[in-house]
Amino acid sequence: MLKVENLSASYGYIEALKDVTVEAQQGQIVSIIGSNGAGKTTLLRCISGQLKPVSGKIMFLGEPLPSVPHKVVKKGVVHVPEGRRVFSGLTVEENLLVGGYLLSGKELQENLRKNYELFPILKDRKNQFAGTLSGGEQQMLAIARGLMSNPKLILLDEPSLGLAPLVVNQVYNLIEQIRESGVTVLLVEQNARKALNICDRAYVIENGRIKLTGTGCELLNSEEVKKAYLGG
Amino acid sequence: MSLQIIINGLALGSVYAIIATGFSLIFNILKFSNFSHGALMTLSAFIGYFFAVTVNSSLLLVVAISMLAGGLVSCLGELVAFRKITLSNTSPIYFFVSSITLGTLYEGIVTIWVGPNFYNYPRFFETTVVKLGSIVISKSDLIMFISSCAALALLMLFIQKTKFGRALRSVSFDRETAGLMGIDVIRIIQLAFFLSGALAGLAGVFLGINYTLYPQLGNLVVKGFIASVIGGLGSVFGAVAGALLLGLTETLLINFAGSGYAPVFSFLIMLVFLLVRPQGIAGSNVQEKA
Amino acid sequence: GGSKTEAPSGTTGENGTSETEEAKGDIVIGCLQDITGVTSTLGKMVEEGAKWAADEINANGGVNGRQIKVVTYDTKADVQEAINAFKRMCTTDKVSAVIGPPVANIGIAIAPISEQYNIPVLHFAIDDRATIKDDGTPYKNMFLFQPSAKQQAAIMAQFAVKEKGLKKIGIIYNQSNAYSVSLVEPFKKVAVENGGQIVGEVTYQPNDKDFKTMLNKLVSAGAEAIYAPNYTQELILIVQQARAIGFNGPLICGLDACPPFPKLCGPEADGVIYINNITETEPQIQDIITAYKEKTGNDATNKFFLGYDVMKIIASTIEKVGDDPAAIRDAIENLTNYEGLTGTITIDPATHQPKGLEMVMHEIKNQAPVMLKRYSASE
Amino acid sequence: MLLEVQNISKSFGGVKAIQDFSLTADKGDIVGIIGPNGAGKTTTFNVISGIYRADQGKVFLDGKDITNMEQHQITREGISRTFQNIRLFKGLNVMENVMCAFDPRANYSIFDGLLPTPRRFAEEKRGRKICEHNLEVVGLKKYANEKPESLPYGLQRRLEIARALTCQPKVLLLDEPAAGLNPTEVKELTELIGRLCSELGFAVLLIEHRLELVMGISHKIYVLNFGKTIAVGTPDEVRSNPEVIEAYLGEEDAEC
Amino acid sequence: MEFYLSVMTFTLISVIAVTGVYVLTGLTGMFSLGQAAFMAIGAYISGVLVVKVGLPFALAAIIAIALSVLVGYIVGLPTVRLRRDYISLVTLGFGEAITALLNQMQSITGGALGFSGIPQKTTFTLAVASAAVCIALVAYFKASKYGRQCIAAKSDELAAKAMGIDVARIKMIAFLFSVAVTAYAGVLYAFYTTYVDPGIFGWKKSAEWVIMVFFGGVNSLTGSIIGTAILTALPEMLRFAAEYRTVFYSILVLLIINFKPAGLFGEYELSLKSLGIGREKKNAA
Ligand SMILES: Nc1ncnc2c1ncn2[C@@H]1O[C@H](COP(=O)(O)OP(=O)(O)OP(=O)(O)O)[C@@H](O)[C@H]1O
Ligand SMILES: Nc1ncnc2c1ncn2[C@@H]1O[C@H](COP(=O)(O)OP(=O)(O)OP(=O)(O)O)[C@@H](O)[C@H]1O
Ligand SMILES: CC(C)C[C@H](N)C(=O)O
Ligand SMILES: [Mg+2]
Ligand SMILES: [Mg+2]
Repeated sequence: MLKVENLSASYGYIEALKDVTVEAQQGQIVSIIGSNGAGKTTLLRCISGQLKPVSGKIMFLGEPLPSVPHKVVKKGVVHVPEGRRVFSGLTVEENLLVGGYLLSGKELQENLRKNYELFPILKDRKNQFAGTLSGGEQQMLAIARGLMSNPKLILLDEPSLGLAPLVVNQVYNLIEQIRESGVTVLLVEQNARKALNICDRAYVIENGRIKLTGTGCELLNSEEVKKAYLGG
Repeated sequence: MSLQIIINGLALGSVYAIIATGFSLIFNILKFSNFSHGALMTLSAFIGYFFAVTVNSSLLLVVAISMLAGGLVSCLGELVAFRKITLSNTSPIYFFVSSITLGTLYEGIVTIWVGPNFYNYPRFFETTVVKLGSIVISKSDLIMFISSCAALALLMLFIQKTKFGRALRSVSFDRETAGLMGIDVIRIIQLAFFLSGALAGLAGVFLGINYTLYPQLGNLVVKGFIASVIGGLGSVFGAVAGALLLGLTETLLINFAGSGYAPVFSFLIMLVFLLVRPQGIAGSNVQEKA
Repeated sequence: GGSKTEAPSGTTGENGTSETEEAKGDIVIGCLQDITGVTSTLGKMVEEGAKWAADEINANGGVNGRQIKVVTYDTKADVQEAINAFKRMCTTDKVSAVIGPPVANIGIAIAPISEQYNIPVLHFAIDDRATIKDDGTPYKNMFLFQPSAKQQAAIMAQFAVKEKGLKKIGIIYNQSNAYSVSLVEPFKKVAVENGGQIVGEVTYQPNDKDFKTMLNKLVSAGAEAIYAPNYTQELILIVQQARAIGFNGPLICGLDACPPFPKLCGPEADGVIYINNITETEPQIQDIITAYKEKTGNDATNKFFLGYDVMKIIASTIEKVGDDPAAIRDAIENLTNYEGLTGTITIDPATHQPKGLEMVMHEIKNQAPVMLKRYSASE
Repeated sequence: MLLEVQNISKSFGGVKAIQDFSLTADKGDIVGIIGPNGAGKTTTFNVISGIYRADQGKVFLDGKDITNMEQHQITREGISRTFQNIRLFKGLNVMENVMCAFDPRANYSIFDGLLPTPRRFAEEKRGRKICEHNLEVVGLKKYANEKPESLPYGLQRRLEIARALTCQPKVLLLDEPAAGLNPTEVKELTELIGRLCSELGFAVLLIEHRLELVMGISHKIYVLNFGKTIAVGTPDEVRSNPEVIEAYLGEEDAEC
Repeated sequence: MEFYLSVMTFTLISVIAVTGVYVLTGLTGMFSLGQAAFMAIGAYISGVLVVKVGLPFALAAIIAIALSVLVGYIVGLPTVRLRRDYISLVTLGFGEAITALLNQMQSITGGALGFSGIPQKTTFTLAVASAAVCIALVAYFKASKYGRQCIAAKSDELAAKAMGIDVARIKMIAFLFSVAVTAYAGVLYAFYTTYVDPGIFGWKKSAEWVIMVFFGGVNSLTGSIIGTAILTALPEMLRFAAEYRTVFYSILVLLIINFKPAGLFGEYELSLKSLGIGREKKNAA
């Protein structure tokens, strides 16, 4: 479904990605783990068209993805960015409606209802400015906002960042639910244990290169991964 | 008599209001004071003028042409003066500097184009005033008041209730993320510039009808700026409220204190106002969260 | 057409060579005007007039066989710009004489600086300080070529009070405009001396556009006439708004109500009384207006004729004394009875202002000026 | 008692962000604050450090009432903090970022600020030394001339800590210092905090969702939910408290 | 020569004013549209003191600067606590008020007719020396704790307060410093042109200075200074273009701001090393 081939990208002189190849099948959860500055976010930014790669190809459903963010969304690929990035001066509900910018009328209302069901706390806060939500609430809003446009593939950048353990569990349940509904998930995480636990396939990225790949369980049991990413 | 003063104040205020709406729309989206707005008013007013004298058309048509011209020029201005800055995501201060320069450019172009002469719009109305008992209201003031209220209402509806309005506001907070929502950010910004340019065109025609047309007419934008700050920066509704308040205050000051000291008093009133209500008339008081 | 400013190309070259060339080459006359600023209507017209005269002279074989070249520098109505431009004219371009601006601020700023060059400045800034020093003696190089503010204001006041019998007068003027301000005090003085009464005085600021409230104050104070010595763009609004609040009496205005004002202002202009350097209906002037209109499509206003006369004066002076600026200066100081389009000009060596130059009072009727009376400025 | 927070409350419109919250901390204490998202943890920090005015209640530092002081005065009294959303100064390099925290204490006047006086150089030198030391402590010395925004996330968090240390705090408030770090980095951070606290002898208040960190080093933990304190105790007590499990921890899920 | 000296003197005076604007806008991120009004205050007070009171030039200059700073303090007091956007408004209103006052107080200032008869005391040498001193002061200021705190406050006020920085005070210091420098520029201006009128100190002048700062590079003092030199001299060089002059000028500025948003110089500082204050450690050691 998604095929990233030999992708390289850089910020000015800094080479952030080198020759990265990643693949995701329909209905899979694919995790990407790696330490700070490894290039995980950069990879997602390339896919969602925010950053023009230096070389390489990004294919989605057999077609190359355009490298303009709003066109990528039209194709059914949504990127939930790192660090929440909610629209601070819009209310919670307006944030969600903007998430469904490409939809209209009935479908939009239906999605809104579905998301309120998934995140009841957002419904309580629906008329509050998003900027005044707590960190965790903002994170939930960001995910919900991403789901509003009925994506086929969702790119989640560190969705558990700053969430309470209970909510982390909920988010992971949710991610599994998302997969069940047929949406493919590309998950970038620091919380390697969790991510590896639920994914079908995982990549370890280091200094901009893919270091290891395998199923979640394989990597969980790999000595190398244990030492570097699971804290011993 | 005193009612007449209030009417005069509101009339003056509606001139400022019509300037302030377009001005604050851009502030709303890109968070900067667009000082090229004034020169754009002049430019589109001249386009309207030359249309009016060559084609001999009705007011409505002239307004439409001016608004269209204002909108298009504004989009062009966005392309040459602001597009790069938008894309590189630098601080709004750059927009401000760019806008002052763009304003100078517009003014220069107008000066070269029309020369140093004054121009006057042809008369669109037979009688120029409406009399209500002892009260005199100028017809163009009345039309201006009505059209700035209408423009404001439409604009508010558009911004608050439509999906484009929401997109506009989300772009104002975070362009990059707005793009991730499927919003074509550049289009939306162009839309904002088009709207504000159209409002500049509208304002320009009325300024031209009410006042003489000359290249430096746009200096009046300063009043729009003051009005929109008093109203709470970025709130279109506040801008109109601020403009009416400003018009009223100035008129009262002129009447009771004399024009000479009016700017001094305006300044003092503004200081007091900012101390008492720093967020402006319509600004909401959202505390920054750490 | 001919509206583009001539580039001073070639004159910026090395001093040594251009000097020797200039001795046989063109006569360079500086023209220091506001071309793009707020007073560009005035400056541009002076420049056009000066050029028109220069073209006429050049077409007739020039001055002593040499062509006149006009170098115009834009002051943007800014003192600093003007000083730089003036110094540039005097030092780099080696002009024989400078045609100065009709704007008081620039004139006053240039005056002390002009002392260090021996180049005459023929200007139209009517504030006394542009020609006369604090001690009452004139700046040696500054010469005014239209009646001064005092003289013009006196004419208007006399005409209004004695001729028209207007006794109760209200005044509205732009407090930030030097020209406007300079015409107020002398008017008041002469009006009161002649039995008039100033019933009210209101001022406004640069960006003011709404004068109804101020005018109302004058009307309720009982003004029969309103004195409004203001620039054209504001004058239009003042006159229109005065009519809108129901004032139907005369408005007494300065030079700024001359054409094209009646046309721009519309029917409300009827009843405006104003002063002018010229009368458009005089045949000689009418000819030039027609010719100029034919060539450029624009109307020549009174500033055009000021520029025109001054250029002609410079040319005829050079014809007599050569192009040495100091010699020109001396000749100008003693200029007597020069018959110009704006009247018979005699410069008073004690003040460097014209003596007895005529001004003409007009009234606008049916949107056209009607000449009322000629006054000699010595009164 | 070094820090005493007495019954503070704060609400925003209808939202009661914290209600009747009290806390004490002594020299050398590491006090954890945990709770679900939106429980009011950051708000307590904002109140203590003077960003928000408390609706009710008082804050004492070393017995001195600091409740209504200005934010910068509170810092000078000895409370410094890091931010949940990193807030470094763009436009200043790493060293200068840290120097900013020293500057309010730098002992030279505006006169010295405008001229090259010996006093100024001496003070600048003293500050630079302190800052260099603090950068070394968090392991950032070699980045001294970098721009902060070009550092990876984890190092930016460390820089925030170095900056807060330079304020010479008696109480250090850390708001989710481990967010965005991977488990290995969390371990290093845990060590760093423990070491600082025992070496420098200040009190640390720590908000954190990464249990390995809070549970590992806190001496005492406060658990908030909907602005109310639902439990206080040692990590073990808190971990086994059923209310805490229900509101915050949830059940550990099995691995594959 | 005369002419070039005159252009250079005006340029140097602008450079002085712009170093003040640099402290305010470049370092502290505040925006003043009334900066030129402080120039007016400096110019008028010193002019009146010399012409009407008969004080010596230097004393008049010092008094003028001191009074400007006092006025600046009064204007700044309520302003520095406000959100940043409002400073430009308050200063704009202040500028208009000052212009109105100058027009109104005809008996002292000459009103719109301007104030003339000021002796010419500013020489090219004085301008050079003054500019050098002002630049050095600003450079030292930037490298000091004050400069750092200004930048910190510009970048993130809340975090700056959390580091113990008294943001209101720092903003005030920067404001007053820039007021003093600008007022001094006003003194030099008045004693060079020998004539001042209220019209030349409007908000457009203030905006022009901000443009100069950005043109050269808002983060670089060197850039601001060279930017000023270029933009002041440019119109002189463009004289041949007549009406097209402003158009050229604006297009050039637009190009720089758009294609080189960091300005001509970015963050580069030429002066620091040569003045020896970029390397405080070495100097002190
Ligand atoms: N805007 C930028 N300009 C310059 N360098 C950048 C920029 N963004 C990222 N980098 C650099 O690119 C590299 C990869 O960054 P990236 O954000 O992709 O890492 P990451 O794996 O997502 O890390 P983290 O876990 O901290 O989010 C890092 O070295 C980073 O410093
Ligand atoms: N300035 C504000 N205006 C309105 N509501 C606010 C404001 N600041 C905080 N809140 C609300 O107060 C509650 C507590 O927020 P706080 O940031 O303290 O949560 P938190 O415990 O730090 O959560 P997290 O762990 O997710 O960061 C939230 O519901 C938030 O929406
Ligand atoms: C009308 C002009 C001859 C006077 C000129 N406008 C001035 O400012 O002095
Ligand atoms: Mg990342
Ligand atoms: Mg928090």
